[in-house]
Amino acid sequence: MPNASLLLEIRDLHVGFRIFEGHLRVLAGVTLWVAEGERVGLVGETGCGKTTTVKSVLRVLPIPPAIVTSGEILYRGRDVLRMHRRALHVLRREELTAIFQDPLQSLNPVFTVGSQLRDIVRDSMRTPEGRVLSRREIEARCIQALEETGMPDPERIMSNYPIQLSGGMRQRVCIAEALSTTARLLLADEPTTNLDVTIQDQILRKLDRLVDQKGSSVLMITHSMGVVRDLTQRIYIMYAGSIVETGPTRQLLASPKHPYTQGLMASVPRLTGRGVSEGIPGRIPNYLEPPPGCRFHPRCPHRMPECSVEAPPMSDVGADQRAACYLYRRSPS
Amino acid sequence: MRIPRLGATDNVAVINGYPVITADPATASDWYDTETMYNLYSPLVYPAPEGGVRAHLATSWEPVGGDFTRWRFVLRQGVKFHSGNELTAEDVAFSMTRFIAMGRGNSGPLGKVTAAVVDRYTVDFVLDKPSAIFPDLLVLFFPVEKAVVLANVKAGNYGEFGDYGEDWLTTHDAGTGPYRMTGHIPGQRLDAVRFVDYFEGWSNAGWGPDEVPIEQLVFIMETDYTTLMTLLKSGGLDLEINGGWTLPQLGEIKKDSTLAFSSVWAQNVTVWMNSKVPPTDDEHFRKAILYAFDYEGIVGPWMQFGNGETGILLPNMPGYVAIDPQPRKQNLERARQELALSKYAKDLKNVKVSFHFCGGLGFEEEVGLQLQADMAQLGVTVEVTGPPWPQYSAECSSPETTPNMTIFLFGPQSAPTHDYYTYAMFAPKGLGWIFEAHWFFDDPEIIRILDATRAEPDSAKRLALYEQVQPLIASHALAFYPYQKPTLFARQAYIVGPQETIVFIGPSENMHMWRINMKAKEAMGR
Amino acid sequence: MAKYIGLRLLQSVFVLFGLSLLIFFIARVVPGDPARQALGLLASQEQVERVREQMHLNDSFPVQYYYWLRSLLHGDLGVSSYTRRSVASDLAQYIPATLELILFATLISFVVGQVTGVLAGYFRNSWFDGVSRLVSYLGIATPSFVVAILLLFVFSQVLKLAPGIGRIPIMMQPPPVRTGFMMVDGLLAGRLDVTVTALKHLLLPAFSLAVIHIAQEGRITRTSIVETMQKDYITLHKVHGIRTSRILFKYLLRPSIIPTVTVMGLDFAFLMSNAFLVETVYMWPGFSRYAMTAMLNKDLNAIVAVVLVIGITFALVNLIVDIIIMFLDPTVRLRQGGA
Amino acid sequence: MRESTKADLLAAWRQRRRNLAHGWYKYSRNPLSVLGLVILVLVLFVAIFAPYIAPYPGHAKAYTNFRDASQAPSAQHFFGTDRIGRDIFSRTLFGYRFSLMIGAVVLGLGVAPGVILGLIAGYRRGTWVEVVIMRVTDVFLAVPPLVLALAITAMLTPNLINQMMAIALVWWPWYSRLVFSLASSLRNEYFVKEAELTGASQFHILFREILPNCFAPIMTKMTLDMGLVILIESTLSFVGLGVQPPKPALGTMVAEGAKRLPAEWWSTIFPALAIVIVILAFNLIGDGLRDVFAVEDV
Repeated sequence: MPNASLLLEIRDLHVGFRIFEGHLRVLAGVTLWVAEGERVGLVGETGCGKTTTVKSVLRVLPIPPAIVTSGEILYRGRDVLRMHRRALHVLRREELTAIFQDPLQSLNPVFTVGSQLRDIVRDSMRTPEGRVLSRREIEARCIQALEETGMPDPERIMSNYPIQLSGGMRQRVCIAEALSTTARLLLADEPTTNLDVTIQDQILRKLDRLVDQKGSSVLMITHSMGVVRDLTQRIYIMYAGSIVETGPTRQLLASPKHPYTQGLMASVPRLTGRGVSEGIPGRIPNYLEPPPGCRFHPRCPHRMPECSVEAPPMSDVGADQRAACYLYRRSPS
Repeated sequence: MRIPRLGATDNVAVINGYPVITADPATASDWYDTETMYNLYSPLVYPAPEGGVRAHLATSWEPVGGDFTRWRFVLRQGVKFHSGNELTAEDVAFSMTRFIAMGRGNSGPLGKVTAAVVDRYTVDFVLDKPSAIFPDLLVLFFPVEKAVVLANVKAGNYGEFGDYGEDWLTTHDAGTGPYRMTGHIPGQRLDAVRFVDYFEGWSNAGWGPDEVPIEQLVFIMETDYTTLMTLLKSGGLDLEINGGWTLPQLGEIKKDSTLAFSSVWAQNVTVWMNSKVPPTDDEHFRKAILYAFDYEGIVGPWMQFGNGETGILLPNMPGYVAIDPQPRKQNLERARQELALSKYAKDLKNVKVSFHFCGGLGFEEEVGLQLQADMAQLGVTVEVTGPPWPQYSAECSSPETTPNMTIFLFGPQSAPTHDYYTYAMFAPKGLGWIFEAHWFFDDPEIIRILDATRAEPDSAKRLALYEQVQPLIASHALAFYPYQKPTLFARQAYIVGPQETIVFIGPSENMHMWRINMKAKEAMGR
Repeated sequence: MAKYIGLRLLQSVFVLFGLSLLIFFIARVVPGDPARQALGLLASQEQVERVREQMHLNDSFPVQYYYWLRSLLHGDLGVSSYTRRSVASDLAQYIPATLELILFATLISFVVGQVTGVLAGYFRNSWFDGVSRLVSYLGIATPSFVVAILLLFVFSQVLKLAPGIGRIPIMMQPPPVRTGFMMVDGLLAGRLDVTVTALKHLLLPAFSLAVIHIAQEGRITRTSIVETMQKDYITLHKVHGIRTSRILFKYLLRPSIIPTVTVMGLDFAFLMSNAFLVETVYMWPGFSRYAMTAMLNKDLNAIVAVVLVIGITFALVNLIVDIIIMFLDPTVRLRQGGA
Repeated sequence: MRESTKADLLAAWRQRRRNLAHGWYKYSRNPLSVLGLVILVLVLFVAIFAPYIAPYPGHAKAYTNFRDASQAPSAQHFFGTDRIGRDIFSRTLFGYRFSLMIGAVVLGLGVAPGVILGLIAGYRRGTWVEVVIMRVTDVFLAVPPLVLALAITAMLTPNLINQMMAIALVWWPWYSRLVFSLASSLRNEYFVKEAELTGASQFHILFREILPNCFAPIMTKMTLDMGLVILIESTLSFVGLGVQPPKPALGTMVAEGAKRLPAEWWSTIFPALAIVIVILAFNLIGDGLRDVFAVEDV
């Protein structure tokens, strides 16, 4: 039964893509949730289906070729997948917001930053009395949004075209766009991956402070452990279209239980210089004929016969931490 | 809801014709120019229904000095110009000098003419070479008012006369005709109103009680017949004088009680056969074509509209002689005999006959295709091509470049009509170009008779000469005549006319000869 | 920007110079004897010879061009052998008539074309997309004069309405010509009835001309809309809650319209020389019909003047299109050296 | 050495076969595109075997029968007869031959040079290269196809190929203008910048990077132009420059028939429909090809 207090709950989501070679079964039963005001991380290697998950929540998957075979995406208990277009529009305007990975593609090249920001504020912001904002109020709101992201000289930026801004500044504009309106849940799909490290750190800390001020909850999608360690309370580890482990961030990173997570942690280069990590042997599976049962079993050092029969259920591995692996079969959740 | 009547109660006639090229009598040359001339101006002598000419602005004329190089004309007195001034010999002399000096339009056939004023109402014309039929040529010479023209002269290359008022005369008129021009947009529209003081007067003799003179004329120039049919049906068009209707449209007009036809002059569909280029240089081969063509096949559906047999002259012209083949039917047997006699009898297969028609004219193409199919039965291939008019007419400038067969539509547009269809088309000093694309001048007897027709002042004797020369020309099979194409003037039923049927382009479109039944128009009211 | 426009205008002068040389040569090569055309059927050979002399037709090609260029510089385009009037006064009379018609046609094809293009692109593979696709193929396949005749037939015989033939009804007194645009002249002369009737008379011919271009421009917009839809920024516009209509006709249309604007410009200039068939059906005294008659009757001075006018139209239209594209696509403008 | 080249060839051939199969999959995903292909094959079949299919093959050659001219569609004459009594259905089948030929020749000769010149001019926008190419384009844009056709028929023999070349000569500027505006926008795209940075050759940038992205508008214009080209033949025939009688051509038949509207509607409507079918086929194929080459992110 849907848990009302949860903001977002994804239940056993299956998403595939029909292409020439056949049917790509990307998401094979993703289940995760984000509570009110909580900051959750979704970590996984490239190509494990993180972006597909986000796009499914925002319902911007290009259908065809994508098809949602089964599962629900509940936002405050209402299934986004079956929402009427009108309700979806209201959901996007007042509740959801997002930041995408590539700042170069995230801004309309033929319009000024200002005109795009103004339209967002005009269409999705209402004054407490429900009145549409006046031109002056919209302008002020835009300038404020830009300033909050630490953007220097926001007035000039407003009249610039995206081509005139650097990658970092563009991403700040994207953040301004995302957080300029009341955003209950922010879906950040690898917001800083395309930026160099110094800018990355500034932007993440600014993003974190802004999210705190607004009290919005975040689903942070990334492939870097460093990003999730400081910014999220709970994380999900995703491998080949399904969640393999979840739990409080620091606790899970300190003592990963699932073999894949352990391999993942081992392959993170240590500053302390204990040699280059071995990484995980083998490659992520081909979604055309994904390995039966637990999709990690071909690369799993602790492989057992039942691993290749049926996908392992989530089992408790102590203190709010759970992993989908037969090693811990004794205590199903 | 009926189509709302356009100007149901106005006494106006909207007339459609070919685009007016120019409204200046000295440069007017094409059909519609001539037709407008007869409304705005008056010629010295007027074409008579039975052929020849009759008095008009000139009451009498005779050669002076016996060698037909000097002609004296006595003018009618009291004739008023549109400006109200009286027409005098001074105006006529000035007009002839202007006509010859500008040297365009219809002045060609006159040669070099100098005019001399004898007294207020008498003028002499001195020709550079004797011509017995000079008076007949004056049906296309229209006197203009000297004072008005000289008052509106602009810069030009005629010395002291500047541009001889040519620019001014394109949008004004200085004539004596039954209608006065009120506006002219070249290639688009010409407006005119009735000239009450017209010298012939507006008597109601010969007209019905409610048939009154037309007060206002609007000449428009549309070439698309779907549009014209819409205009005709919506009452927007009163009289159409090009006659370019398709067969189904003619049927439609015939059925519609509010519309009617007037058939006035016919056009002679003529296919010249080039006697200087093989294979049509062989007389028997030409005769074979004459008999091979299926006349009935092509005319069949048009028979009801008068597309009958024709010859060198037109059947409705006095002095017409029916020429071979008689009866005008396809005779493949006779055609094969002629082919056998021709020098190409043996290798008919690789004989190539070229038939050119003017690009875009459907009825000409049909004649070509009919001939192509008929000759195919005799094993002779005919190539039918339709180059655009400039190229098509340029081809006929010399025997070598003229195709074997070229088709033309000759309306009775030049005066005198008999001379136009005989001397101008078969004499060595004739009009040449597209009018003599058979290039055959080798029969001295024909040339002798044709020269005689131009030296014979008496029109009856001249007629006898024309009758004598026609069979002679036909014997050489220089052309074959598929059919005559009567020009059907479609009109609203309340437009009545013409009072006289004159077989010549111009007088039949003189709106003085037409009346409008206003009661019938209001009754129709639609 | 001003510098850019100045440069382009200078280049256009060279274009027109090149064009005049090319068309001058072509006009001379086209078969037919212009002197004979000018004099009419009954002119004697001697008269034809004299006129050939007057028109310098017997001189060599460079000499003829010299005479023509010299008179052009004096603002004299020569006399049309068809209407016997100075070509300049012909053009002054005919150009506004055709301009008024094709401006109206381009307006129709822009509005209808873009709306269908955007909707067909946005709702890709929907029923609307399918229907608009088939209708546009029909539009492209039917020549404008068949459309013109069918419309005429429907309005006159079937609906029994008096279809507007000609710029204004025959019996209506035309207002004094100031701009040559009937609707404008009507307003200037304070005669509302003229302006209204002129508008009614514009509808059928303008729509007949617009049909092919609605189809073409609509299809091109639809194609680029389908491509632009896949871009991230469009998804983000949706996610950030911008109104769908604003996304459709602002954020989606502007980047997608660039190829269409080019084709629209070309179509406009194309109509200048190709509206003659529709003008014939609707008794429209236009420049296109004048151009056609000039070409058919080898009216030398008119042919050269006509093609120069078309050349100027293309040059101007292409310049305007390039400027519009610079404003539509700032990346082009910024790289071009700044507004 | 020989062993490996053979293996490579085999691999390359199999790869091409798979690409082809992949292309066909993308193409056939939309049933309309397949329909387009079927129609085109049918039209080609009909054009080639017209003499055997047409009920009255003789009517495409020298034949007149004024007695039963202008008859409405009936059992004997599916599309009725024209003003000269020839069976319109048979002439339409033969008419396809000429219409397809004129389309192929004009688009074949006209599109390629226009696209190439447009690419070069667009990519090198702001340099003298653009100025020269685009201004020459403006010159040729202004010359009405009719005058050029008239002039060419005077200079060369007025056969059909020359006329079609004349039209192709005035057709390329349209494409150079279209591609110019596209290329001048695309040249600022990042993938072009990256290609330049990595030292890709001019040829590569123009034809591997920019051209594929212009492919969609070009393909749309080209398939739409197919209709205009077939119809331009009717303008030529309007002045006697098109196909010489008695050979049939769809454009001429539509133009001739139009004069007899609305009474004899069949003489123009059926040839016009025949043109619609050809254009429908070309455009559906055009849309299909665009799906094959369209950039798709899965």
